[in-house]
Amino acid sequence: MRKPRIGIFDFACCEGCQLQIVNLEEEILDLLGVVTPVEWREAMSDQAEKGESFDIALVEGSITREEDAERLREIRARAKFLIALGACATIGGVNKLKNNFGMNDVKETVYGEAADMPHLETMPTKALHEVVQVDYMVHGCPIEAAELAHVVRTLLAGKTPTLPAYPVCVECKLKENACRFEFGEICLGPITRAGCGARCPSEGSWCFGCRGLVDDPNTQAAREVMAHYGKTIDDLRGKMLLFNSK
Amino acid sequence: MSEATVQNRAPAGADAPRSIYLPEPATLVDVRPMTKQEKFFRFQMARAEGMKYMPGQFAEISLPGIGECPISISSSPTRNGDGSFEMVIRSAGAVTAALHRLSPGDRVGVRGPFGTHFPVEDEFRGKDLVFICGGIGLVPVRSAIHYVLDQRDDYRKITVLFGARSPEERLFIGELYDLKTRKDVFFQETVDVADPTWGGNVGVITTLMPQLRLEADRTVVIICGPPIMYKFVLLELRKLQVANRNIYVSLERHMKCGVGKCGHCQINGLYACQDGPVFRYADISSVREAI
Amino acid sequence: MTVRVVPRAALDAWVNDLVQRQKVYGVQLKEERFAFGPLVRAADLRLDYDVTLLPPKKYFLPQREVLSRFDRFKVEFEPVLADEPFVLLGVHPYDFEAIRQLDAIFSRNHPDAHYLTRRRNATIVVSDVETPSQDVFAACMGTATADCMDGWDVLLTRIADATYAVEARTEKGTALVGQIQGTKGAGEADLEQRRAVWDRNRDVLKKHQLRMNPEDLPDLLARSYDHPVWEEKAALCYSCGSCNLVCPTCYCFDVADELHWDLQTGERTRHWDGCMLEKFAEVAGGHNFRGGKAARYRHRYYRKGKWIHDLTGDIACVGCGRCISACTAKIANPVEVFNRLMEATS
Amino acid sequence: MSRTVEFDVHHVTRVEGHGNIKVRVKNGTVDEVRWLVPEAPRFFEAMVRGRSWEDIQTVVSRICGICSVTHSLASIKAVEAALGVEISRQTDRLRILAHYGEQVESHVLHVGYLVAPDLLGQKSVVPLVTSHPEVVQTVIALHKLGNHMMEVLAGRKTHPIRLKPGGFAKLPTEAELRDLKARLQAAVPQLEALAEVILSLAGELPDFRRETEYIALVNPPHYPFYHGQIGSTDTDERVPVAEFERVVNEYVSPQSTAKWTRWHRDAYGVGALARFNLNAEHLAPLATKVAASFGLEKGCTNPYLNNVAQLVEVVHVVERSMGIVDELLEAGIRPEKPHVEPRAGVGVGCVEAPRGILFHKYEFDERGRCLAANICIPTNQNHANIQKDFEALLPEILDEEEDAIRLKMEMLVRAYDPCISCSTHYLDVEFV
Ligand SMILES: Cc1cc2nc3c(=O)[nH]c(=O)nc-3n(C[C@H](O)[C@H](O)[C@H](O)COP(=O)(O)OP(=O)(O)OC[C@H]3O[C@@H](n4cnc5c(N)ncnc54)[C@H](O)[C@@H]3O)c2cc1C
Ligand code: SF4
Ligand code: SF4
Ligand code: SF4
Repeated sequence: MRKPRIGIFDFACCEGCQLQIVNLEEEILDLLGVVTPVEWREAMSDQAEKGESFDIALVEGSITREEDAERLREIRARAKFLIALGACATIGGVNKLKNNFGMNDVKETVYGEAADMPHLETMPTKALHEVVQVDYMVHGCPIEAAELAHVVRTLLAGKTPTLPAYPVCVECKLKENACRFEFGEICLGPITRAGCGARCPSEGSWCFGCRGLVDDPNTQAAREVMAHYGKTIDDLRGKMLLFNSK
Repeated sequence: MSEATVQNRAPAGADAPRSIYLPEPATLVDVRPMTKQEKFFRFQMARAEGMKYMPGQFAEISLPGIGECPISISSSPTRNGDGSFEMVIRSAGAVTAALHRLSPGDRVGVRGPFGTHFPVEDEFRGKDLVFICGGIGLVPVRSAIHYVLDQRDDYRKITVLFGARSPEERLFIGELYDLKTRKDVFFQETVDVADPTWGGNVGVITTLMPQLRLEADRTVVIICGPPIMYKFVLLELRKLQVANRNIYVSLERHMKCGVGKCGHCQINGLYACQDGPVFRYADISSVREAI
Repeated sequence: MTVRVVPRAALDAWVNDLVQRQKVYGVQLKEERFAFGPLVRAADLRLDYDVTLLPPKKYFLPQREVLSRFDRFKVEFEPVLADEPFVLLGVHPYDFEAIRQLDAIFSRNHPDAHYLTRRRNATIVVSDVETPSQDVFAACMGTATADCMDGWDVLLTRIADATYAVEARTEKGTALVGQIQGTKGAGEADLEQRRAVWDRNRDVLKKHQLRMNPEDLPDLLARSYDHPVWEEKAALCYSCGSCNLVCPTCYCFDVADELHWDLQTGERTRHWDGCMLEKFAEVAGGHNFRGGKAARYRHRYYRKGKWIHDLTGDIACVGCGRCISACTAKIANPVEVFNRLMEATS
Repeated sequence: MSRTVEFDVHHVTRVEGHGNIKVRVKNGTVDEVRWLVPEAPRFFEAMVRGRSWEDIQTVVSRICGICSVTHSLASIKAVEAALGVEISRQTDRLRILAHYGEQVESHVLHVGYLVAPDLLGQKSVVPLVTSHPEVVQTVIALHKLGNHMMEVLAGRKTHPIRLKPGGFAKLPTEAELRDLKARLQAAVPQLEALAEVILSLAGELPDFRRETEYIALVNPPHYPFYHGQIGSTDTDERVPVAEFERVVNEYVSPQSTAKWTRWHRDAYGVGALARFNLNAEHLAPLATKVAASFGLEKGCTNPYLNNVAQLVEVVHVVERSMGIVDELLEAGIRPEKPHVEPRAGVGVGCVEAPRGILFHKYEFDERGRCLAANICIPTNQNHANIQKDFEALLPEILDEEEDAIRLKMEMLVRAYDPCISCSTHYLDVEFV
């Protein structure tokens, strides 16, 4: 049987999600046993022929320039499945913090006088699905290597994987963590989509929402809960902006 | 090994129960497309005695690596002398889509049969029977229809009402035609939305009901269809003065284990997999989540 | 067996010996809270804990458990049953009552071999509560003490600073207690002290006051289906399932298949699920039989106070108070809800 | 010889982020040679404005997936400096261990996955899986060690969770540290094996030298990654990190448009080779031996040998890590919780990233909200130096085949291990 061909691509991001593929360690050999990588700039000099198609495109990063949007559309056209990898790709992630400011403002803040140069043009950050159709999302900042492995295996077995619909608290309870709220911290777990195994609460930190919000976050509850713990809705908003800016 | 270790080891072997979650092997012997979404399947168990079941029961079908899902048995035990059984499966998600990709000779895992069945040998006997089926709701009821037709003399008048969303979603077209042409069955069907090929009734299934001439005290009504259908059919039946104890419904719920453990299929205090899927309506008319 | 008295030091010596020979799970500190975990030495055992984050049910119905291993192409399943003996040290009476209730659920009708195998492999040492937790109300539910419960193997009660009363009820328990060196028979004074502990616990494990007998709950609920409290409270519900997941009597689960890298072999696993989660009752095609928050919220209380009772005769809330603490929205207090229903209907 | 060479390496592969090389040689003379960076700018310094002091690490860790611990630590040090937070020795030691983990992971990734294929004449690590399985296994084992250190200390391989201003959100257990010690010990023979393989291939590294200024942290008698002052090979002056802006002198080059840095010359280099050139005498024993086996000596000016210096550093940090673990175990892990009171202030944090010296600077208002930020990353500091290297290298190799020229130039870029996605502020240029 022909091994499915896989391409790995990046846009504006820290490339930490690609790194998680390397972080599969020995399992990367297993991965190579079931797919043929045809393009992976960060790790390979070989590049797929222009226009060559592949079965799975793993794409990380956000879209912040029209030229990137164009490249993404081209990748989409060549890929049977397009999987968005990581918060930058699935929800915009930290890159969307920028959208809270004017584009000229961010340019001037960073580049000062040089801000006018044409190559610095930037547009409000977009997640991949805001530009092309995305078949599946592997959330997280960074993604969980095990989840990516699961998604790839599931797809190869002919099944569309499903995203957890429930919030991080579920996995946090399963991990038997003490709740961060009890320590006076604001945790985004109750409104954030699970799948990470409650990484951050399990490591003693609040959840900062890198997997995006659940479909139906209870905002009324959020308000009252903040009051109950002596916080304000602005404190919560501040946390939500980190990964879930518009 | 210490004394305590020996002592509290679970008794092995004989009295250790078999896992209720372990599928048994079965082979797909026949598969045919029925509509765009549904396919017909016939399976044969590997075990010698085949599948022993009653109309209305279901089985859990497994494709390892994909998952497991509950599917009604659509054939009648009166016709499975070889121990095989039939199903009609709609491609609705992961497992069902993968089942659609199978070809004859492929293997699946099967657990079951599970659940209650239509009382074809008890309450149905000597009664007028009215089967009211919407869409894929025909599938479990077909088992009972075949059963009563095969023991035709044990029952009185038999009526079948069938409604599909559109002509191309009609199941078992050949069998529907047989029912229509049989002298000993009153058959009516309708579609919600017609197309140019359709010359029959148009309208939801309840539009067929006013034509029913029932003798309420000797009639048993069987209902199966999409969740929305029950309420309206039941309203019509009330007008026809059919008592709740003479109405049977087959209900669908999310279901994982099939054996009353996983909790998904609970209808208030009832388990659809154990107390159902076939319920006497009188038993659930006050169960708020049922209909 | 009669009651014996054992100094803490002797108890520790026995535990240190036991962990060398057997799998032992005991209560230990976890991030300023307590949790059952594999015990490696007596010094880590905290019999003075208030409540564990998760109940000990995780040793019988683990968060994630392999049910079978399969071969995708051969379509073969091989059952996996965890057949390792273990000792569970320091189960509070209310948690033991919950285990007893689960025993009933998992042995009725189609008995569940996975649960029962783990269960039969366990020797359970119940220990009376030394420190009441902030939300416990076991005393209201009749589960504050184990003196009138059946089925535990050993009962441990701290009757003085460093002295415990120990009693075995089963053969397994007797064998276990027989290994403790330096015990002596309990005198009347010791037994008196033990009764005092029970009396105290029946008094203090009542951080919330249920204003009815638990036995009245099924009837109360039977008339409360349309009570406004369901909508009211559920308005603040995150549908996070925390109240389900920490509950010692909740047992709903989901089943999933996981493939290995050979894309041929894999495992069928079961995982805890919760009726408070949005998709719990949703079927393929999107119809959700309990789509509203209030319907889910109500279902949980009915399961605790009525549905399980209809099935087995048990009131499925043992008063551990975990759901009260675990609910971020602070709306999961059964006592508060049941008392509200009382007010309205009496 | 008169020849014409023209090529564009569009997106150099096996580096982090996007960089292009543009070469135009007409009739034997270099018309144009440029190192270009088309990576999409991400504007971190603008984005952190308004964020709370406690969220800065979470955001800036995302500057770079490969040096996320480094960015986290630099930002945390800056926040602590601004808010006047004291930390315990335990916190200090644990942070250094986490940071060492990242040096191991990053250097092994670079040398093993990205550079080794060049030396073995391959286009990626993939064919090495079958041609050199034992090398790949060793690389994986060492890579895992680095990752494991970050997991145990920082809570995750990429984007640390436990590192917070004031201390740790969660502490490693003593059992975990004992286990770590064993793993570190087990890594020593693997390191020796890897060093041997690389040594046998070192002949493939081009012999090219160019005098330049090297800048790194110095802190005698240590080989510092975490504490110290800014040192240079051009001067004996040592600059406190708070005054880093005096060193980096960011400027816009008329020849290129990238924001470049310079101190005593028109370019300087940072990274493993810079650290080695400034601190070699403070290397741990085995690392000293490995350096000697390659003939790597202080004063080295061959940028390709940065890869060798990275290898030497991996050995060094593994050796030093064992000592730190011992020290921590001896003292026992004390439960501590970070405590920070917000106040107004400005602070600078500086650490050595695997790729070179890194500076973070933040200003906060009295509620601890960030007012302004300045982040100066090592890759930016190296750009001018890469450009200068290109200008010197190209004439030397002009008579070689175009493919060889291209490969050598790509290898030069890879030698710097540029982490282009870090680019907090990039001026990229129009490219063909
Ligand atoms: C008693 C009973 C009889 C049924 N008979 C038939 C039949 O004869 N023909 C037919 O086509 N379908 C039947 N169904 C519905 C069928 O079970 C679902 O379509 C199927 O479970 C969808 O699974 P999936 O993996 O393909 O879809 P997915 O959406 O991928 O399902 C995800 C999971 O949700 C659960 N689930 C989703 N929908 C349902 C559902 N409706 N009922 C129970 N669990 C669900 C399954 O456990 C499944 O593993 C019946 C359901 C029940 C309860
Ligand atoms: S720590 Fe966060 S994720 Fe965990 S239970 Fe509390 S709110 Fe939910
Ligand atoms: S309902 Fe709450 S108090 Fe009652 S047993 Fe469950 S978790 Fe404990
Ligand atoms: S714990 Fe509270 S918020 Fe979460 S599902 Fe239960 S009642 Fe709702």
